[in-house]
Amino acid sequence: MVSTEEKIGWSVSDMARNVAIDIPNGSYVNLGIGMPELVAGHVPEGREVIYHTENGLLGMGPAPAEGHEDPELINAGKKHVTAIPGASYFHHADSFTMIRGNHIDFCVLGAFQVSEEGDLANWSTGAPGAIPAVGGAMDLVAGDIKIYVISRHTTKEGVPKIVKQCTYPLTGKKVVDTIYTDLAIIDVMKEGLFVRELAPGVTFDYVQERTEAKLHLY
Amino acid sequence: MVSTEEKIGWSVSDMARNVAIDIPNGSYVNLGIGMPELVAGHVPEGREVIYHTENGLLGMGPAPAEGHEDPELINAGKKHVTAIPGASYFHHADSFTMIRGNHIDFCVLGAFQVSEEGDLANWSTGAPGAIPAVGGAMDLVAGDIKIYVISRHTTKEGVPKIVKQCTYPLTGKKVVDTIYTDLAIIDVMKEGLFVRELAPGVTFDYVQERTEAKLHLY
Amino acid sequence: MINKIVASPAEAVADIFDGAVVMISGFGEAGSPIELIHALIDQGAKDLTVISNNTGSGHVGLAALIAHRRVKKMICSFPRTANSKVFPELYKNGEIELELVPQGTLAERIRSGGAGIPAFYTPTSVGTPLADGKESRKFDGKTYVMERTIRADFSLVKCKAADRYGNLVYNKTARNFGPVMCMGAETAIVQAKKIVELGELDPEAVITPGIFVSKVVEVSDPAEESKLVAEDRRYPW
Amino acid sequence: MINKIVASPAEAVADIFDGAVVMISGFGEAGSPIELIHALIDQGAKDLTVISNNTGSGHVGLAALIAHRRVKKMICSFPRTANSKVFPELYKNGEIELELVPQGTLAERIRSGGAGIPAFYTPTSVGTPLADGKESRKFDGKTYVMERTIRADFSLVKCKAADRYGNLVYNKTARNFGPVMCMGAETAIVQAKKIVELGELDPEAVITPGIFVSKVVEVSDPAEESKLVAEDRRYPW
Repeated sequence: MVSTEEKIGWSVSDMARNVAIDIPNGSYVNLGIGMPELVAGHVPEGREVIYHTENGLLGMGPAPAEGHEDPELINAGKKHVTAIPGASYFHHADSFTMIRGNHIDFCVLGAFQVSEEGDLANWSTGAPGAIPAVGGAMDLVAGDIKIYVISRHTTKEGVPKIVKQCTYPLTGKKVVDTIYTDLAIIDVMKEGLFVRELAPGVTFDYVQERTEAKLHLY
Repeated sequence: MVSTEEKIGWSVSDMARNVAIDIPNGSYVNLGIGMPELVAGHVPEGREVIYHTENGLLGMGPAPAEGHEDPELINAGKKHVTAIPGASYFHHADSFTMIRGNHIDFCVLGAFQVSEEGDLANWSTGAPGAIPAVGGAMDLVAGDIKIYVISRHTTKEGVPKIVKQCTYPLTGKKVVDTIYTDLAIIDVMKEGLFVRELAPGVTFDYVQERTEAKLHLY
Repeated sequence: MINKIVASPAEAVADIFDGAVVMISGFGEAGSPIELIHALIDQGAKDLTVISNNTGSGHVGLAALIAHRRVKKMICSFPRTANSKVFPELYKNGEIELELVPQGTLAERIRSGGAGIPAFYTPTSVGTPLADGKESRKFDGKTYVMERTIRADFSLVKCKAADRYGNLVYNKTARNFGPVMCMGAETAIVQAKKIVELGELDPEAVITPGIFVSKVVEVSDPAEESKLVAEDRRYPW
Repeated sequence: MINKIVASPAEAVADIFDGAVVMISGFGEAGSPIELIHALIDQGAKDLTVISNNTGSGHVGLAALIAHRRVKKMICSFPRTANSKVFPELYKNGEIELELVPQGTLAERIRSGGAGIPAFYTPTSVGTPLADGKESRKFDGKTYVMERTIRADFSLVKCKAADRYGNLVYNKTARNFGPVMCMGAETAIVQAKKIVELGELDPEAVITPGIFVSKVVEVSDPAEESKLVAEDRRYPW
């Protein structure tokens, strides 16, 4: 465990932009609740990306202006949203056909832990007495959708989130493709975790010290 | 084999009316191709019955007036039809959800053979070289939909169609509920075939002589 | 004549019996048939198994049904949300059962029941605790778990408009589980903001054909759950 | 920008390769994408496996594709119809394979492929020759057969209107297999009677969301198969 009090590395906004850059024009994207939602604000000029929310909307737009909220137009996080021209509504079985059937191209999720094999734990800390709640997390990672994890590199207490083996209950095995943290962009390859890019002023060793799993350079 | 040249028994129109009487108000009904289609013309006064055609229409109406045919509004027999007010269109998977999921109440079908246990053969005579074609027949009898067979009691050659065991390939096992022929209305019960009604001037023995399976009286 | 319209929510839910399995539409408050749920509280049926994506908010709607100890077991994907207080408390005290089901698996188990399909295979949950005790099987080298269908005795669903045949259209993301829950229950009971004449709904745009619906009741000014929760209202009032 | 619109049927079908599995929408002539099929004949791909409810009529559309010996195998529920001459002849001569599938099973096998479900159980065909060689299993005392999904490389679909995102609406009973075939193919290619601006299709009434569609081409005045058959037209003309 290493102190992370120094303010180095990417901001949350930078992290969201890093993810957005890796999503090509024409992609269908499902954004998880929380930090993943920020990705929508960073789509590069000239690209058109269509957002899916699993509660039944393809073509989700930004939050409505105040006073224009519709309680029956919400996203998976139960926040008010809008629908873009060219949107469509559908029921839950059709919505998860888009997910389980690999029609969605990218899914951006938060994480409690990611293992060096790409296992993801993001639905339960397994704490005794906690109310388990899974939502659509396991469906989203079950197909062949590219899974991008956006997350701070460590917990607030400095505990690594990129680990040898997840200790929390799994969402899915070998499902994560790339991890976007405040310190680095890390690809999950068959041969292990490869650092593709380091945040400005961050060294490989600095990242490795904050990572339980072994990191590699390309 | 007994000659059936004498013109006794119910007409085809009578047979269709016999079936229609046994379909209560509010029923959802799928009518097979051919003789079953006639049932729609005999719904008793005051009853409302909704017709399903498996190619994607609930609320099928009668044939259109000449010159008003729409090649994209047809029934399962590929004949032009109309849609009533309150109709709806849907795709094939949803259409067979209505069938396989037992949402349809009654299905009226033709038959090559019905066995004393209610087995139905109505899709193939198994003749060598014939092109097999099943359509939706096996789906229609697979659930718990009430299956009414409407058919002449024997073939044109006088060969019984109600048999001990079907010799033609089966559409389904133990699926027929009632058989409506020109001679009798016969219920398929666990204990065997029971004649519920005889056509005017037709005796039980006359029907039995033209039936390979054993018939019973209630 | 076919007429599925009933006069009141009370009449619509009258037949729900003790021990029934009841599906309730909605994703959060969107699509939650709050007036039907309140009528069910008044009606008194207990020992219910409820299938719904969440467990309700505050002390109204589904949360109120649970608070009145009418629900023996919840089958859902996400039992805790921002304002859910009732379920978490009962669950921690061991006073209510929970079957946790991934959201897409829940939707498909409901649809398959309506489609006469008793079981199917899915990749969802493979390798996770939610696959524990489930049969798994490989197809083309990939592992899947077998999921059984869920059928309900009743479903309570909210929609935008209905006609006397029970044809339905929904509003935006309030559609969510409504269509599959109409398919998946023996008796689907629907509250519609508006009842329209036969033929007013475009047959190309009907989402739930009437064959899947048993009863329809007009609730022209449904309560907004989030407002009731913000005011800390408690049903019955 | 996303733009799935292509300029011609020829461009739309250009990538279909020899040996491809191709789904073709339609029930009889209703919903049959005749211009796309003719473009495929011109394009020349062969050894195709075609999944379609029927086998076409006369010597146009699917029947013409078969007549040109491009189809190795048909997967369908009803290969012979009033005016189907080509398939029966080839079949009797052993020159084309046939996999006969009950119609509802066909629809569900296609949908399941699009939904990431590799197999499911159905009561359809139990106890009949079409269940021969298939795994069967009892659930709650009733016997079911296991059916595997079908996936296609391409599907050719006809619809009423489309936009540049690939959102589709259909016309009456011409909808039939279109929606599930869009779900079930790697590349869904659609001919629309009309291409409309984004936002013109009511989002509540879109039947096929664009995510399931790869290419759209406008064919504003599609041929009527039954008229061509009545005139004994033969493609190519």
